Amino acid sequence: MSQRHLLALFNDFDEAVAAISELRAANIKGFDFDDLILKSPIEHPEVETVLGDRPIKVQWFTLAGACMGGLLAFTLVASAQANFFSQIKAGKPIVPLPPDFVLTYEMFILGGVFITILGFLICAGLPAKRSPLYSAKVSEDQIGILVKGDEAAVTAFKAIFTKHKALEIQEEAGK
Amino acid sequence: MSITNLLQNWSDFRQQHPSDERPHQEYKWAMSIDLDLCTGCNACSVACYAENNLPAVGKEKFSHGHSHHWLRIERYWHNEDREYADQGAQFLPMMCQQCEAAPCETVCPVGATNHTADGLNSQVYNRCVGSRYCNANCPYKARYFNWYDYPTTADVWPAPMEQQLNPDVTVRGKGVMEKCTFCVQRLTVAKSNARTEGRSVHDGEVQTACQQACPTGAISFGNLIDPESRVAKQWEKQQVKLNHDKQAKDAVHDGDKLRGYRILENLRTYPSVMYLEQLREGAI
Amino acid sequence: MGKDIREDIAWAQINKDVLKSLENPKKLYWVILLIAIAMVGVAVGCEIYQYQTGMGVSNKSNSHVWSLYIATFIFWIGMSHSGTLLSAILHLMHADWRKPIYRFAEAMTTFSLMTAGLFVLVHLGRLWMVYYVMPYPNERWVWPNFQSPLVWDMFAIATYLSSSVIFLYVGMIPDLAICRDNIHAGWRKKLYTVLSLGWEGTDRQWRNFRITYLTIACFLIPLAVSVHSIVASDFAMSNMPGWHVTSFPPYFVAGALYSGCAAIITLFVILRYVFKFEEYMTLPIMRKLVRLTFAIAMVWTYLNLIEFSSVWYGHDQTAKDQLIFKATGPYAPYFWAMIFFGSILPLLLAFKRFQTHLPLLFVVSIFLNVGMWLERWMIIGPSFAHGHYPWTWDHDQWPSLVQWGIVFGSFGWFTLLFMVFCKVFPSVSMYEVKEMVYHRTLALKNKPAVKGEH
Amino acid sequence: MIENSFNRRDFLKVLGWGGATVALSGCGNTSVEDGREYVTSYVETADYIIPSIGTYFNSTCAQCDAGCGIMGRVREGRVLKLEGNPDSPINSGKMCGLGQAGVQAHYNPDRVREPLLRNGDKGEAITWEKALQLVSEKVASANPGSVAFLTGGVSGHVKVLLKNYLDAIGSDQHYVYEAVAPSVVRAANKKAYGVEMPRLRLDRAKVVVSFGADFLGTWVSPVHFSRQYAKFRKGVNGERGVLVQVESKMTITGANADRWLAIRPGTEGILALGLVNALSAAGLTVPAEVAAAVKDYTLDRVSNDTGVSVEHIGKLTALLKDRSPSLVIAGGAAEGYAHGSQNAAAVALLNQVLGNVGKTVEAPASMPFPQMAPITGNRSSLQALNDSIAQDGVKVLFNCGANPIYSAPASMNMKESLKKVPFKVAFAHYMDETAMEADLVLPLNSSMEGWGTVVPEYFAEGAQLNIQQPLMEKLHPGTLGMGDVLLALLKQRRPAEYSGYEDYYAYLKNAMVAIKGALGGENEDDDVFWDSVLSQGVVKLTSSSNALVSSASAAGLQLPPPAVEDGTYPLRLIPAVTPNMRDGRHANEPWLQESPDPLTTIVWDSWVEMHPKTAAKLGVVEGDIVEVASKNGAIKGQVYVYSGIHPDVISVPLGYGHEAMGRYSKGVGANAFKILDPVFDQQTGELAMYETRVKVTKAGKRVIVVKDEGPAGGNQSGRRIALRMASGKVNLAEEV
Repeated sequence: MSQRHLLALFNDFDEAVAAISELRAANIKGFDFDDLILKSPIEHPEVETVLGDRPIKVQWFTLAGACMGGLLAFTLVASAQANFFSQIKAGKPIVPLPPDFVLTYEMFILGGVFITILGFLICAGLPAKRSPLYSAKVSEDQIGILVKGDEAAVTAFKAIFTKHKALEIQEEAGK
Repeated sequence: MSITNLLQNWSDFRQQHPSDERPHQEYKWAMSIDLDLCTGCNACSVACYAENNLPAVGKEKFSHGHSHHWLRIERYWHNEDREYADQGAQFLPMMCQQCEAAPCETVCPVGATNHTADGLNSQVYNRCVGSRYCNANCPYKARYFNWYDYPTTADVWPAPMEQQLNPDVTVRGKGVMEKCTFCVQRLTVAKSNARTEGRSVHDGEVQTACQQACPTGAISFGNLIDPESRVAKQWEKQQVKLNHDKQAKDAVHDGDKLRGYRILENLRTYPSVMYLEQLREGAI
Repeated sequence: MGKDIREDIAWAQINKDVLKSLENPKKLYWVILLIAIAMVGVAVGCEIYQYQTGMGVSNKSNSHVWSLYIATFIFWIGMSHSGTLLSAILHLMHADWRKPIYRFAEAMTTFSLMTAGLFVLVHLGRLWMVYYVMPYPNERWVWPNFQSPLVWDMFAIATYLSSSVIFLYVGMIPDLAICRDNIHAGWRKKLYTVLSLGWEGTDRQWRNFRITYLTIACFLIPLAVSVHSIVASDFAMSNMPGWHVTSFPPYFVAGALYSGCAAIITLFVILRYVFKFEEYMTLPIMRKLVRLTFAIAMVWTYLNLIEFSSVWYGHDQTAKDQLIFKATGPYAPYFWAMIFFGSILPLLLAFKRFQTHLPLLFVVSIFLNVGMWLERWMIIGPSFAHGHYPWTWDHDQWPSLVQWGIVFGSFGWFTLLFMVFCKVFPSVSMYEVKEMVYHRTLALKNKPAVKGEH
Repeated sequence: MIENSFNRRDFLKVLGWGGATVALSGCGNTSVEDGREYVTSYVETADYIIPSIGTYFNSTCAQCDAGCGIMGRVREGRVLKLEGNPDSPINSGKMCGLGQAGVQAHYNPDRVREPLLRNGDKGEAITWEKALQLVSEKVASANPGSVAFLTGGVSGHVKVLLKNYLDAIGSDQHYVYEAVAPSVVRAANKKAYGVEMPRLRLDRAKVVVSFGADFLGTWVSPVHFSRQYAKFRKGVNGERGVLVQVESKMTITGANADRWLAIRPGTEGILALGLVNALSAAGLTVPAEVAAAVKDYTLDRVSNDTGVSVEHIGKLTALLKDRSPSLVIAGGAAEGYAHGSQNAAAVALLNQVLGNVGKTVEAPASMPFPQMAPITGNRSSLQALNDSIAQDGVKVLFNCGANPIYSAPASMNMKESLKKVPFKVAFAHYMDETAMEADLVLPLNSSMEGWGTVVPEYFAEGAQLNIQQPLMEKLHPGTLGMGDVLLALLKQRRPAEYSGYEDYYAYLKNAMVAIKGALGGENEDDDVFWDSVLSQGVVKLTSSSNALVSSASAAGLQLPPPAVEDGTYPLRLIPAVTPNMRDGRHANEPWLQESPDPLTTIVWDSWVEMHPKTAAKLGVVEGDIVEVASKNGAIKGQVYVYSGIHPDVISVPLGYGHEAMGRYSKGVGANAFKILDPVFDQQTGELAMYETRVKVTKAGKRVIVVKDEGPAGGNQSGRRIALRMASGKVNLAEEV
């Protein structure tokens, strides 16, 4: 039984939210609510109330990255100094802590930033191929709802969407 | 491997170097200059030019402060108010003070200037990138920068003058910092000779060019570790301690009977050059 | 006061307006660009000459080894801090009004860092050996000297540059998507398609986007502070009288924010005019910006006083001489000019009627930066001229044309980068302006309009 | 030091190879290529030559007439640096800057490289054969008596050969000219002590009063005196010697004095006599005749005339009385006046009264070989030459080591009068002003290429004979040693006597070996003796020394009252002899130009020194370009203001302002010799150097004076850098 994709565009965010909550309420057969994707030109944290909160993991990357950066920096710097004896600086120990801490600090941040980006790309699934059901409108001013369901569900989807005056409903070409 | 090395010898690496509890092992080259004997005749300075391949930069460059006298004779007056400089001038030979805690060393980004095992403040020409931070941080301004490429500058060493260049001393190219080395090329020879004979360099065996030239013998140079060396005796006698920024003698009230002092000591640079105050007769 | 932005702008309109800035600009744009290129030309010429002949041509002396290069280096580093301030700090504080202007502020950060970096190179006596400063593994176990503040600089600036580039880019992804959707041909299409990483604005993307952006903002703030305090420690860590001052790091940071804000005002006016951003870079926003600048100016003034008075009150005679020399010696005119531009002139900004008077603000902001540049030069020049060792004082050391040429050119270089950026990337954050509008409409919906608005 | 036993010739061959390596590296040494030398490779070199290890050879410094022993460091056949020869009693291993710069004279790019014959106004290169041929023709054609030699101070075997050559051609015209030399003092000493230059023992003196003798910088034998000065300062059992310098313009010696007394120019003698008077008043036994002669020199009058305060005269008297032995020296400042001899005599009298003769003023060793003893130059000889030319008594003039056209005052008009000489031969190192005028220029070896013997003008201890030997192969094949040339000339004249000698080296060795008995080598084999002489570089001679006249006498002493001020030329010009430049013969050595003048720290230029008062009166400040005009010309210079000079005088250093010579000296500064007034010492006829009256006027521009001293000047502005304390506090005896 093949799955169908639908994208509905709404002018107004509230309409979109209403539509979503109705989709959720009316548990349409062959439609898993978690497959619903909201596409919006700006961020709408509010949707979490209807979508249910979905976990964020980026900060763990950050933590790991930062610690790694710091630790690596210190060991690199300290052991470099330790193995470069000609670099005795009068009046200072061969491995002086204050300067090394400065560098550790910098590298701590650098590591953090880099790995955070890595985390972001992984968690947000970027870079990605654009799905066929995408409208430039979404990046402009309209809210898009992308649903996935069985043949059977399609009519139900359409009903709800039109009810909430969707401006346009795109349907996946092909079966 | 580095990290194991780091962990095993951690306590060593955390040691201040050098310090009273960890003095220099075999050599600590030091100098003492008697300002009462210095007549300001410039022989030392010219000898330094001859020994260390210093360029004579010419009037125009000199006027821009590009002179290269590693050892410069400074002339001071003590008679601001009087009609005549009737107690004469005071001459002071100033060269790199080879500080024990040299401000220049810590700031060099590439570690081109370091502290050697025998207490010299070394300058590695081919490592230097010319950030000039060392000079910025040198309170004595005893470091000189190669603002131009003197070997290729007209009339600095026109043939056949370049034949005079001392093969033991690098001829510096443009963009590197340089300074007095205590004639390290001579020290190296003396040390290796001593080593082959299984002894350590004894006093007077090696002289710096300036010391050798000085007609009044105002400059004495030697190994501070060796208690028999003249320099060590002088420092001892004058109660000047190497790793101190205040000398105990300055506290006691008759400490002023001693002439020994080090310039800008209070900056905690621990210079290796001790000066002896100039004297003036009161009876005339 | 007026509103930061009209709530009734159609979102589509926002796209249109901003995207227009990516298309054919006014003639003025090209004029600016050409001037910038010419200036860069001058600098390149000077540098080649200096590289060939030796540092001597910049006319420094053995007792006066640093000069304009380092001063201007600090200046550009300082310039870079405002971007962070606006985007990161205000972002954390949810100050909505930053949204239309933070993008170019960040761009400014990035480009002034790139300019600053060049000065380090220009300053080196042996540019061709610059890689010695980097810690790269090698057979001889030779490493840079990690104790040197210059190496800290290297690390800090590298970190700061890469982080702020990333910050700029991440914040731009949704807008790049917009560009991708609205531009249908040419290399730009490809460029935006690649850079937007297939952004669709799905809830998942938005969610991670938010947290990421927030995290980096959090990192950026301490980073920015550390960068300029490390630059300050180049001086504070040395023993040069007049440098060895505890208050240097905060002093530098304040100065940095100060010159940064001033620069933003300048660019604000330019962009507003060149790209017709009146709708977005509105006068109320300018007013807020100006007030911020005024506040920082006062902080800077205060720190200045603190530094002088602590030197004056302290017992370090050499530092004291140094200060007196600055205020009375051959450098006095520049010193007092610095005080005037840095502390007196900004008082104008306290007056309401000036706060939105664009031509005046344009001029003033430029003079503020002149003052800040002078501040940096007053740190370098006089200190070397009058250091610890009287014999080597050098009071009439004056930078040669080569130095001036390179400094001059650096402004061209910055303008060049910035102008090109504004042509290729949206210099106003579209999605955030939309958010701004959106939140505003919500606010209006919830409460009736208060008197005095409109 | 090197071993005695090696073959000198091998050495030269090896040096030849050294030269060759240099030549191949394109350094312009062609001696091997044109087959003048043949090559010995390092593979079969003598065992004392080790690549990269410096070898030292002893020789003698030729930068001035003090005759310091030097030790040349030679590596790969190139002399790199000069050190003092520790065995030389004169400098005992030490050297001055001037001496150090000797290598730059040797390697100087502006040296004359081959014989030049005047052709129109440029010289064309000719061979030595041709040159010598030409010389012998000219000399032959000229009337024997009309061949003249103008030289600087000469001594040793060159002097002998020169003498012989003059005899051979039957001329007695040998003029020995030194632009700056203590000739008047010599004459006065001869009168007072019976010798020209007694041996001065600063090391024994407790007080030294120097009337302008710059013995630490430029006077007679500076390095030697500096050695003594060190002992003098350390003192016997810790009693530090006291130095008082009396002069109108501070010299480097004055700068080191415990008390520098700025005296009105020309009144040095008055002060000396005043001191004698004061001393006798203070109870010092003074011969009645002397006491009578000086009784008018009362404290007040002397103080009034000299401008030295009564207080200081009093203190000085006390010092001289209490601390004996003392030493009083008369130098340039005393002798430079029309009554210079009188001044010097007065000073000598003071010495005798103080009973220093025999204690700190000793009889010098006498030279056992008078024919080699140095002839000391003076300025009157140039006058004599001038006169002889005027009566055209000179047809052929050989000039060697003197540069009269540069250093003679304009009033003598040397350039013009030399034009009267039909054929002028210049033995030249540089194309200096005089060489430019010559008809034939014969390039000389540098002192590091040639052979020779030198007898110092001033013996530190006993008499000594210094060896000068090549430290390396000739740089320029076209140069010859003075000795070789003279020998060649003599061969033309007395072939029977001299044709036996292949070259000057052969002659010299032969001559030395001939007298080896007197040189302390009587029972040594010739070669062993010769080698040891070469390796030592100094031969100490057994010599007697006759006692000095110590009886004080004021006979014939009358000093003029202080000079009255000249309205149009209000100031006196003191031509300063500086340690770097001396009389300017070494101006083309960049080290000397670049090493700052000790007192003003000025480099690469001359200057006009004046007292702040004078500057204020003239309304000039440092850096102003002023014109210094005397009756005989004017020069321009930059003003330098400081308080080490008497307000009645200004001072311009000598040695600058060359119009020829080379790239480092030409056009640098102004030549103060030119404007000297033709005033002469009444007794000796020497040019009185300090008698020139000048007026100073602003000449417009102001420049930044190029000097090492910064804007702070000699002020330490509160930093503890150069410290000074009262000598009473320390006990030098305790010091190490």
